[in-house]
Amino acid sequence: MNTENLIALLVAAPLLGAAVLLCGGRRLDRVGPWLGTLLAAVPFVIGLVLFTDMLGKGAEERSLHQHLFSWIPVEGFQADVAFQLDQLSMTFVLLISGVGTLIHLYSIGYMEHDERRRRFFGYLNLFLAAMLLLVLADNYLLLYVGWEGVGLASYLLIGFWQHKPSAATAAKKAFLVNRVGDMGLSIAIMLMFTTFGTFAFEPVLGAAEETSEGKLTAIGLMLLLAACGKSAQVPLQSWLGDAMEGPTPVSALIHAATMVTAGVYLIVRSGVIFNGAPDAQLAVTVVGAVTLLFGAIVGCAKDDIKKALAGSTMSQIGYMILAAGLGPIGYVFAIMHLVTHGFFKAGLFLGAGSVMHGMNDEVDMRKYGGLRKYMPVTFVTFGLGYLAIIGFPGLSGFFSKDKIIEAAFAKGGTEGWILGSVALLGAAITAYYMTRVMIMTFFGEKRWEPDAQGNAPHPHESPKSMTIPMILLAVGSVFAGGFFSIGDRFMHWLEPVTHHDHGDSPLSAATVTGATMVVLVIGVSMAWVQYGRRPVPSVAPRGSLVTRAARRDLLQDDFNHVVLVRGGEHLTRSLVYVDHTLVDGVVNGTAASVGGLSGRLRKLQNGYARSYAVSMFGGAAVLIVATLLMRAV
Amino acid sequence: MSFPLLTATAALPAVGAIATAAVPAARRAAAKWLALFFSLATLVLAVVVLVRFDPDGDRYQLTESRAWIADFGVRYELGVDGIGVALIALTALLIPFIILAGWHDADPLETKSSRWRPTQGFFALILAVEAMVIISFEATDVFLFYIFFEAMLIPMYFLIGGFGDRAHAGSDEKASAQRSYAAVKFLLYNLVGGLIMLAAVIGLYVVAGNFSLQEIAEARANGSLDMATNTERLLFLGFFFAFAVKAPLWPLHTWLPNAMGEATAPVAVLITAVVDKVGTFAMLRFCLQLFPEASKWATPVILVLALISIIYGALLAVGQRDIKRLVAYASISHFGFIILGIFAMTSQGQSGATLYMVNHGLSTAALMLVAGFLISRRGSRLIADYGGVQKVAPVLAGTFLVGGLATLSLPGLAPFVSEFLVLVGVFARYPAVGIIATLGIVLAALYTLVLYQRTMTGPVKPEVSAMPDLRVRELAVVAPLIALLIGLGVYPKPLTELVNPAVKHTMSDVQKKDPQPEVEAAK
Amino acid sequence: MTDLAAYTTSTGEAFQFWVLGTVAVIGALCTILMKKAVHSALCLAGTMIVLAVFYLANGAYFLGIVQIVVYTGAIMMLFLFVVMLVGVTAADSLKETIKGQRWLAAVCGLGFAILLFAGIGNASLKDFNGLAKANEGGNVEGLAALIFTKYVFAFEITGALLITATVGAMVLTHRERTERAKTQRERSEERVREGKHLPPLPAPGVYARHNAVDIAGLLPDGTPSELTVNKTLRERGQIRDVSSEALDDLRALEQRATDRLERPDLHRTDTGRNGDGDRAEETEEASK
Amino acid sequence: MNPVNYLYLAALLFAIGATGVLIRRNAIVVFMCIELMLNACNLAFVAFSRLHGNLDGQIIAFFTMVVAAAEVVVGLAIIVSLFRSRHSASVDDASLMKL
Repeated sequence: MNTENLIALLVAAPLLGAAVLLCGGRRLDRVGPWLGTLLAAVPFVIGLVLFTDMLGKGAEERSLHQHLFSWIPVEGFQADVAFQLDQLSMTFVLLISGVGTLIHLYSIGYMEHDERRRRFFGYLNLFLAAMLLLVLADNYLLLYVGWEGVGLASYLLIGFWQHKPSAATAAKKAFLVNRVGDMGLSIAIMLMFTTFGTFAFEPVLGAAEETSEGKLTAIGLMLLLAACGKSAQVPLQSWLGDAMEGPTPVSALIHAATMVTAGVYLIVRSGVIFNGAPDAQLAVTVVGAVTLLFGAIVGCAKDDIKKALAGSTMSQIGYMILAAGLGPIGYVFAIMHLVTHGFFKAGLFLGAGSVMHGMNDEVDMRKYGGLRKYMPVTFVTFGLGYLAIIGFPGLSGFFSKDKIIEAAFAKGGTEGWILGSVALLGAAITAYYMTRVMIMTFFGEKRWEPDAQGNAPHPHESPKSMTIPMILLAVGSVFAGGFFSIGDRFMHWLEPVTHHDHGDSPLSAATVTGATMVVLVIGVSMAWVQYGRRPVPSVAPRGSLVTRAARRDLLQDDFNHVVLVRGGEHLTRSLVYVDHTLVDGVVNGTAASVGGLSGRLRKLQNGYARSYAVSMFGGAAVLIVATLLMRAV
Repeated sequence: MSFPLLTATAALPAVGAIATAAVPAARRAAAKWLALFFSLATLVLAVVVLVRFDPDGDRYQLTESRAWIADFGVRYELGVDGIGVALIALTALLIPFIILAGWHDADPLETKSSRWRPTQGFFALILAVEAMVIISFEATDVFLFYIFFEAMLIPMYFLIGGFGDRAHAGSDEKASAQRSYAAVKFLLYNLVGGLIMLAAVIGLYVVAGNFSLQEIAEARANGSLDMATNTERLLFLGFFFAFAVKAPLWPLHTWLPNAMGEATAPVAVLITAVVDKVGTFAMLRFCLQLFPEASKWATPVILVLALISIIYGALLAVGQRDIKRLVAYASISHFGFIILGIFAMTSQGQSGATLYMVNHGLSTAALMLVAGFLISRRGSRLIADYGGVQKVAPVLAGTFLVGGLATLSLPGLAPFVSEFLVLVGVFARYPAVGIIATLGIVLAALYTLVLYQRTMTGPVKPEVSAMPDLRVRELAVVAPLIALLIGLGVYPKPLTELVNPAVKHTMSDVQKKDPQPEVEAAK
Repeated sequence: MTDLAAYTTSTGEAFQFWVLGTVAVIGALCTILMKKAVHSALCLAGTMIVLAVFYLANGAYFLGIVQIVVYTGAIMMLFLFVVMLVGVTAADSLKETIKGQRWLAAVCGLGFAILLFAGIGNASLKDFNGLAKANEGGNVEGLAALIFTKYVFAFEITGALLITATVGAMVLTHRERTERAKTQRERSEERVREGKHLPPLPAPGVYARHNAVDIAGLLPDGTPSELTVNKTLRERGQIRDVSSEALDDLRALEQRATDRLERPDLHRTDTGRNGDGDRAEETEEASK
Repeated sequence: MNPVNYLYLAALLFAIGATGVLIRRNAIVVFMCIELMLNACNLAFVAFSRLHGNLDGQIIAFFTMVVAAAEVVVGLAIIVSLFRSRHSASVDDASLMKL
């Protein structure tokens, strides 16, 4: 069997699911969730088939191509619908379809009581299709289709509970901010077109080395802008926190494990371009480092469990972007962290969802406390995810994050020191805020109270369809890192695509690991001192200036609001006024003056036929004169 | 002489218009079915044209030529290139939907006067517009084109002024005053443009001695017809002005929001999706072919105006409170893209602009018609009067969203293809212009999503709580449009292949070559 | 006769042209300057006859005759009929009412004349071919040959036009009676109801010296009574007032009688006819 | 004498007629002036006929007469009915075109 032809099926199956579920009508309400899950599992199975097939080939033959049809054939412009499946894409396919299937399964339980769940699964399938298209495309334009497709799915899913104005606003915000990033991607594609005459991966990346650095820098910066939008990096990070308005499985799948990592994929995929543009690379690392700290700080201050996790996501993607900015030293680790993060962050979100499920959708951690007794499975899986993310030795996060910190130092020079220290600092803060989440949720005294209607939550363990995915993801969070790292398996797997460079680290690997352990302990103990030893107040204290700013996403939203939203409102309002008074005023003014003039001229029409006759004769005389003169000339 | 297919395509709706108008007052329903029948028959003929047209054949095909006014060299000359065929197909395709969508728009409010026959008039006027638009797309004689370009205004005037939107905030009197203001504004604006064009048409005759597009263009190309630089520029401006009003280009746009706001939704679609296309089509066919040098001379100014249109239209769309005016400003923004693509003078830009004309027709039709259905349910055009419709009428909201997504050029839907081609085409020659125009896609997302959010999401307003979902007739209008949007977004190849040769001809007319990619240029 | 139609003109024709031309121009000027329409019409008729002569002089024999018969004979008479209908003696005031109209008209007319003269002067009209050849087979035959061949359609259409005009004139002047005519009884009853002038209207003042219906009959005091004159004439303002004449006559008669009877004049008038005489003078002044 | 003089005469009569149309208020007189103008034209046609040596000019003059006759009939009918309704034949009285 020719395995290449299976690639299209990866995208087609969930797409079919989306089409059937969204157009199918009420008849499918009951089978919808199962159908959606099934069609999400199809790409996973096909992915596994392709994966085993790929493992059987030599490293050079592993890249598969499938050309479906010519998409936009225009003079000098050739866009195809064609797929490329190499090791990098394969990694993503397995991650996306695997985690995706688990989260579909989880959603069956989580969305059980929602009357619009058929649609929910349709959207999820749409997301899977778009995401798979994104990673399978063999050219940037098709990637762009997937890129916006996931944006659309994200929009639909964040705003799934549309009756809540906050959800609708959050969805719109996510889409708009993403659009700004998309603008970067489309400009990048245009630049590629004018530079290379094409935007397919192979010719572009093949010719990139011979191209001027200026062009490459421009393309790289535009790609970075795109990545910032999609991956919630500073300065386009503001949508991610609000995106938590969506159902929790959505947060787990889209806003933790897969979609938000698309930026990392884009940068790693375009590695050759960045390699040729050190300035762009520097910008990438700076963005990564800043976001890493930004997200971490925000995560420390949030009392909403999902928003705290969202801050964490931002921060972890900051790590990945940082790694991707390091060039060939970091590409592999960026992807590795991406995969392990996919496991443990999805697990953490599902755990958070499970907690909310048992707590009447309460999200404020100050109203939790002591839940470990009520939800043991959730506690254990969440706990394993927690240990993985803070980088507890032996668990996934340890391997991947440690490598990134190492690589940051290996960058060399002052940059290397700065980046390395930032990454270390980030690790400390990560340990701090995740411990905080853990303690506030599962330890201490119970702090929940009956709500206004007198319904006290009855915390309980979630159903099987929810716990099984959590358990599977926990397994992944525990073992994936180790599995990848033993014998540098993952590095060898990806090397043909991303290439790898060890760099010269000024510090030995052991030193870095030691330092990481130290900051880890510091972070955990600080959190324990603050939240474990003292009871947690159920109403948030006012806090320091930094805390308050962090609660408000470090004032970035306020900045956006004042500068962009208000400014935009004023601009549009004044433009509406200008259009009405000035542009239209000129037109209406012309009309009015013509009207006034005719009012005057009207008086010449005195009604006497003889007057008219005079003008007729006069006119005739003038015409004759004119004719005679013309003749004469 | 073979069967005059093009004449038949244009004449059939004209016959339909007469037949519909002649239906007796009492048989109102019959008039509707008759109009629908004729529009569908025209669609069949348009499909025949599409099939008979060979993209790789001569530039103009299915040509017809008859003497008409011999003394002035005016001939009845028809012929289509790929662009014309695409737009004829679009027109013929949209009219049945427009008729179907406006099925009840012209039912008389009370049956007190049996001689009052608005329904017949409404559908007859729509068919009349169709006939004139189609013949404008076919005419290769400048004078013939001019006549129908202008004559179109008459039925449009009555459609705007006579059949207003019943969903009006104010009193009936105020509504009718605003309506006639809009209609008169539409008429005067376009008449002024048309008059200036008439002067240019006469000027062209004086210079060239005949009106035949092909002959003049040929003579221009092989150098046997030499125009003084200033003459050519003046003539170009005369033509361009009329087309810019029709298109409409900033700052000649202010008639469109009034006209679209006051007209019924199907008529609004007719204005923006069909009639306005004649303007942009004519820029491509007449301005570039007849006055290549002047077109190049004017390009910088036109590009700036088009850019202003894009950004300005989008910003004003954000600031609108009225759904239909919002769509109108969005259209102004889109027309900016089309004009940008035409005057970028690259293959991608012009192909993109042509596709854009078709795709914009489809996307605006989808969005506007659904908006019309929405408005007819609630009886208000104000965005603030809606909220939570998604909950009570999910299919309506869903189709509205798809229409909106098409308007913001989401990849996978047809408008994306054309918008991206335009942007690439512009960027290849004028990078700065391309980048600024790209801002338009962010603003498009803004106004579309704000509209969707305010009308469809949030808590259900009491006034909309009993709103019925789309009916079968309405679904029959929207579903094919959406299918086409998706179909042409995924597989636009048939359309591009239809258009490419025509674009190649135009590019050789203006004697411009696509900019070389840097890598190849270096070699 | 063929000489007249030749390209050169004989002295006789020149003489005829200058004399009759002068007449024609004077006639035309009188047409526009005469106060009374009937005078205008007569002057115009004169001009037309002159023109008919000119036609003949130019070899257009048929047209010359037609000009006299149809134009002067029929059309101008039609004018006269209408003039009579409207009021034959009604004189227009030549006072201009529209500001500047007369000046403008004069300028226009003069300008037009100069213009035409200039045009004719500029055209090279030296060589007259003469009609000798065209009129070979007779003028009427020549015309007929053209009318019934080359111009047959125009001719037929003109016929249609004439018929249409005839019908049009009938339609325009015919008044449809929209209600039943009142009977004599109804009219008299109406008069009684309105209380207006019950007996028949008095006859006009036809005395021995007057033989016209436009002269108002005199009341016993010598003042004219408008009732006695036909309504149409009254409306046109064509009443001839002879009251002063009659009173003067009366006074003269009395004077003569006084002279004859040698009565003291002043005494008589003072005592006997005092009131009547004063009254008559008063009315006379009022009517002036 | 040159027969062109007939043309000068025609021009003169035409101008006089035109002036009459402009200055006279009596509709009947205005009509007469129009007839005068028509006759002037006829004279010119006849003179031209002589100039060209063919009869077409006379034919036109003939048609002019016929049309003039038709015109007079209708025109006078209009005057009569106007007079009946307005009791006046002054063209200034019919100034309904004034707003």
